[in-house]
Amino acid sequence: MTTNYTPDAKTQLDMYRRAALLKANDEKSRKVIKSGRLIMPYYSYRGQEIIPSALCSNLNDDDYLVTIYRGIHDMLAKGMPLKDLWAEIAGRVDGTCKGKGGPMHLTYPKKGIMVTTGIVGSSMPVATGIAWGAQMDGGGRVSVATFGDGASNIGAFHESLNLASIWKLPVIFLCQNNLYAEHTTYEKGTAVDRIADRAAAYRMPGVRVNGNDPIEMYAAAREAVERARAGEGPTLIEAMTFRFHGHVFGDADAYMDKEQKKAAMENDPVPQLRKRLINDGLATEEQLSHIEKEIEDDIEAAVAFALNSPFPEVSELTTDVYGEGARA
Amino acid sequence: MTTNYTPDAKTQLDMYRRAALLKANDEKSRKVIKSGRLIMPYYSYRGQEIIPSALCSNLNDDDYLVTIYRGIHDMLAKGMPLKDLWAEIAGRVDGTCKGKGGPMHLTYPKKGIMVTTGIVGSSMPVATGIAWGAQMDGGGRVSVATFGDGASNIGAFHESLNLASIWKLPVIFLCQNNLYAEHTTYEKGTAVDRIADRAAAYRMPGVRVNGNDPIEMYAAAREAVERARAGEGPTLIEAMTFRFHGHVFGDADAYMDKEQKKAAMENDPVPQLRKRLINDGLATEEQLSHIEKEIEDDIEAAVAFALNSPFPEVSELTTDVYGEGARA
Amino acid sequence: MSDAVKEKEPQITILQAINAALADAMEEDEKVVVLGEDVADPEEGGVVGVTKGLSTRFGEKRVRSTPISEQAIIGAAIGASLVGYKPVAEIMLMNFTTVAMDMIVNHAAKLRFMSGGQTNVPIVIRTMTGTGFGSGGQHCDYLEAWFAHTAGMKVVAPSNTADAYGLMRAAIKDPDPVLYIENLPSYWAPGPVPEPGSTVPLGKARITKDGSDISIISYSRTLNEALGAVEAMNSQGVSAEIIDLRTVSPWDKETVIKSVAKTGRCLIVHEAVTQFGVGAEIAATVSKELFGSLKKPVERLGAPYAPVPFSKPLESAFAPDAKRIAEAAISLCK
Amino acid sequence: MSDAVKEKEPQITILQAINAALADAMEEDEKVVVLGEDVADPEEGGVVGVTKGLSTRFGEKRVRSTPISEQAIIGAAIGASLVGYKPVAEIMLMNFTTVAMDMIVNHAAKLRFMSGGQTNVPIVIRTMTGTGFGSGGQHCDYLEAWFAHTAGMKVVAPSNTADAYGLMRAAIKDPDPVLYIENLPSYWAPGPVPEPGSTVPLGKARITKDGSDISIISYSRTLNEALGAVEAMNSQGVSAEIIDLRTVSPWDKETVIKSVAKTGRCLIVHEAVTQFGVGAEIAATVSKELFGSLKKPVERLGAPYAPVPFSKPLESAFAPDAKRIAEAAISLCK
Ligand SMILES: Cc1ncc(C[n+]2csc(CCOP(=O)(O)OP(=O)(O)O)c2C)c(N)n1
Ligand SMILES: Cc1ncc(C[n+]2csc(CCOP(=O)(O)OP(=O)(O)O)c2C)c(N)n1
Ligand SMILES: [Mg+2]
Ligand SMILES: [Mg+2]
Repeated sequence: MTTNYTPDAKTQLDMYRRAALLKANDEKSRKVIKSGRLIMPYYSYRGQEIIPSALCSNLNDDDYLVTIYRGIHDMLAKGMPLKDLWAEIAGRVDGTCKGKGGPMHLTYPKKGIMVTTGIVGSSMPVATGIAWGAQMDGGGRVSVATFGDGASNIGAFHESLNLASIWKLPVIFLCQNNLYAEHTTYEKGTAVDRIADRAAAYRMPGVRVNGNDPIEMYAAAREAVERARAGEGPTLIEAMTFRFHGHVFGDADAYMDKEQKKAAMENDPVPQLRKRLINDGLATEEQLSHIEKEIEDDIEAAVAFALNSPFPEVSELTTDVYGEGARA
Repeated sequence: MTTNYTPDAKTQLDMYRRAALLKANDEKSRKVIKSGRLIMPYYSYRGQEIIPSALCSNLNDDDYLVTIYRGIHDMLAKGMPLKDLWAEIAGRVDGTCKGKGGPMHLTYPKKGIMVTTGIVGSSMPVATGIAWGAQMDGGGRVSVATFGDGASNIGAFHESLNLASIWKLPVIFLCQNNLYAEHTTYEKGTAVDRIADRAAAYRMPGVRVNGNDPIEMYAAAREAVERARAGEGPTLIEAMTFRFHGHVFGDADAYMDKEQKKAAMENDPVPQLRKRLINDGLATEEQLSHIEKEIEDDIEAAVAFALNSPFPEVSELTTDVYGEGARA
Repeated sequence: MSDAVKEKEPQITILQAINAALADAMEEDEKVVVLGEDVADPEEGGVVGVTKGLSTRFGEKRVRSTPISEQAIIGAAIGASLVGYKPVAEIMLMNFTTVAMDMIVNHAAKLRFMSGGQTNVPIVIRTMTGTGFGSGGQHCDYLEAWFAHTAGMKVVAPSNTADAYGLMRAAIKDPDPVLYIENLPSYWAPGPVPEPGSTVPLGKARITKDGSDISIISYSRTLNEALGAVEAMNSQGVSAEIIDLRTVSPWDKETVIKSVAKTGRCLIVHEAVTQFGVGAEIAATVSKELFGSLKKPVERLGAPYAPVPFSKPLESAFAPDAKRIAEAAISLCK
Repeated sequence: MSDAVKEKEPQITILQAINAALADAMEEDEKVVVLGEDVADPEEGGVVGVTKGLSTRFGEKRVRSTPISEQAIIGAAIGASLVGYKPVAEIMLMNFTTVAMDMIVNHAAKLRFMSGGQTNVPIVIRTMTGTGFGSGGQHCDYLEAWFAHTAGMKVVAPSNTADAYGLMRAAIKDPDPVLYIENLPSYWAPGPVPEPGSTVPLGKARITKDGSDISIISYSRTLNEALGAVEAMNSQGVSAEIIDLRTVSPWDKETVIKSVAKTGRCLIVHEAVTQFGVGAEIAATVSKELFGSLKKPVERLGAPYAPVPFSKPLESAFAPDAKRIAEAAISLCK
């Protein structure tokens, strides 16, 4: 791991702001679902907040992101507005996709959030294609595909990494290795000790980092982003992490190792970052509390906005199938 | 490369017998097609004969093979009878598939030739499945998937190698790297210097050998077969070779490097093996000429048999869609 | 039999019926093996538990959880079937068949024909689908029309416990590849306990309810919606004959034609998109076979030409329900 | 115009028409890019040369040969289209769409809808298929019914030089994903030189030949077989109206219904397997819309329910040809 890229105080605070937003938003989501106010398949990302926070501290609004069903953390870090998000997962007309996409297909091109896919592995070919476009544009924009450890065993992974390398595309393959693919452990499904090592099969740099460590994660993302912007091609980052709440909301977790889970939750990366910022004198307790309060208020407002937004008209069922002017 | 497995004189002669058959059969095939007596897509394997000859000197009749459109050499080496082969590629009722499969789908389970596929990469998942069956049987049988260098860039490669490794299946992934995928050079399509190195992405041994060198190729095949039989799991072999006659019969070859092709043809591996056998005193000129004469006669007889075999009845069009007793 | 007595009969769910069929088949034939993502018990016997208990009972050698690699899953099933096994492979959701279409269509369906009958591929591909849980555009498609169009494949889609059990047993015994479609929201629907060892022949429809005015042809979840429409239809004096296709391909032309010949009216209902859906083949066939004797044109009721929407009111309007079935049938009988 | 004059008109082949359409589109709009296996000139501009000359003229940045990675090819096209490009991706043969179905069906077709119209995927997927060259079971399937059943996709299949050019130009300009089906044995069929810049609107059929006794509906190669059947039909006093669908989905219901309303008879012909094929939707629709006014039941002529066979006599019997079309039409008019 390179250590050239240590984030400065401002950047670390920026990361914390994102991570705190992500954590609070997940907590609120689970609360709202539990209360029955919203019904949807919800894939909690709790425990994985540092990864996109550190990533997005390195990205511009016009950089691109393709994420997955477990991707609300990625989107929020990239700048998805809370109201557009909440109205969407509530299936309302003010949702970013008018309620038609839902939690698994959130899209917000204004901030480069181009596709959210529910198909394991499919973020990679699409992000690779966006990177091809960015390369042709020549504007130095970067495309990021996020995906899970389980997704590294599907064909699309292989084809995408090979093509991206051959064409030297400005794409980052960001694997969030949370040690489980639904109910299957990493070891049971994946015939390699470190997914990062698979990069060698594509003449591509591959790095495994502790995704819960903001400094390490930031540096890895930074290096990959700079490579991509400089036209040096793709990077595979394997960010080690853990999901606290099972695969999907309601999951009883019986397949998970209790001790492992307990240890991971005790090492909750967001409060750890908070503590360090204060200990290192990079922020004060008041500052952070203020940020957190703002976040709480914003989320609260977004939830209220969402629940007050109307549902789409049933006629929306058959619009947006083809574009305007196209014969349906 | 291990050198524990040097073939003895008898084995070398066996390899030569297979290789000479393959070479003669390809030459005859191209002649017959050129003459207009048969019309079909023909993928010449000329130049690649040593690979399956050395492989099959290590296999039993009840070991399994899944091969591809460019696979007649593999099948003949594995024991496909000439008459069944020729009648099939002539589309006749005496063909091994009653003429319904044709040159891209030759099958001969009696000698373990289970599937021939025309879809790039698809030999691998099927051979992996056969190996799973063989593993459950516990009889020590081995399953081999052959495929080209281009096929190493498709998703099925990745999924198969991962699964085979995780399940420790008795399967050999035999890549015949002839440096071209249709008209595309190896380098232009493949983001790794050696396909064998991709084995590391699956915790699997991978070895690159000179596939045109019978001794080297034999040893690699032998080692992989022993591993598989011993329950130690799969192996990836990258056998370097060259196809002399373009992708498909009629291919003008304009995309190929003339010098490279000329050099390869001057290093024709079959006459080289012949010469060495005589020089090393492992066989006499007479012995080999006799073998070759036998082969010529057998092929001649097979062609005559095929061309005299009737075409299938048109009613065959709708049989073998479902099995007997099944409702169609 | 009075309803009171009926309620006392032991009941199981469709999910349990499938589980029982798998267990009984594995017990009877050691060549039956199961594979798919999360199917073994350390992984909880599948995301909704359809294969629960099987690996504990029959061992993880015969019930194997796989990586997320659908091509490899179907390839493994095909390969093992070529050497004598009878694999039941799970593709978790029907939309994920899209990453394994080559294995299913170019290989499983064709190997018997292309080998001139030398080999065959006796596999069952279990998959689940259906709207109702707010899963949106990539998790709920009914794609049976694709497979029905594929020579060499069989497609079944049970609507109740007896068929769930019997079709699974028949599919496993069948010498060719069978796609077995499960409906996610119906898993927990209870029904009579199927007789152990019973099979439901592939290709045979079932007249679920006799009637004289209109034949309603359906399968899977929408068959039960049609049953749910009976009261509304009765109240308007419409006597519907309701046919459960059970096997979508090869479908039971004879039973359908006979019924429509009697009623003179035909409504085909499925959850898949109407355009170029399974209903088109049935409508085309019925219209031709009964040309001149139909009282009304053959009607189809399926999903609109759109991906599955997330938002609840849209999702609810997407697939045909009892209300819309009743309306369509009543309007056809006016 | 006499045949002698006609023959002097400059002619090009369908292959050249496609090539010209791509070149003209690239010339006109720098966002048009081409990708696929072997498509650039160092790789000979495609296995049969459809894209020959493009990379030499427009550079290998805009015409990119790819690895054998169909998921990555379609993914690359989708991604580039999301950021403003208009990629034309080649999937060498239609059977190879099976390894890219997820990208096509779950992504290209659905992203507009799932994003609520925020994004769209203006890509063209070129693919070739067709029997006639002895390629056997895995290289010749017509699978258009799958894509016609997929909400969000458009499917076109030209039969002549003008449509090959005009449909390609229209497909590239279209804001949504279009599957463009080329027929392998027809590539070298000559025809008039299309007018540069001309487009053929998607969704509009063309009455290729007027007639009064029967409407024959087809597209791609079998349309020309239908034209080849005209003499035989005439000789039996059968006047056929021949309609080239050109766009398979969304298909031109209006033109078809109007024609069949006039002739009272309808024969749908395609090379795909009949069962659950495109003809089923057309037959179902025509039977319904013209209920009571048809002179004969709607007839379909397609391939039997079987994979494509290799052996020449079987292959020749597989797809409908002029002779069988004439027979079917004449028998319908008896
Ligand atoms: C092609 C495909 N197969 C199966 C699934 C079902 N599925 C959804 S999430 C998931 C596990 C993915 O695990 P991983 O890639 O590690 O991501 P994580 O959920 O842990 O973030 C599976 C199997 C799917 N969505 N797509
Ligand atoms: C999935 C798929 N894509 C494309 C093709 C068309 N095709 C046939 S052979 C071939 C080249 C394969 O090259 P390689 O794997 O190196 O094998 P070789 O022909 O050199 O033996 C291609 C692209 C195919 N058959 N299947
Ligand atoms: Mg995971
Ligand atoms: Mg090659």
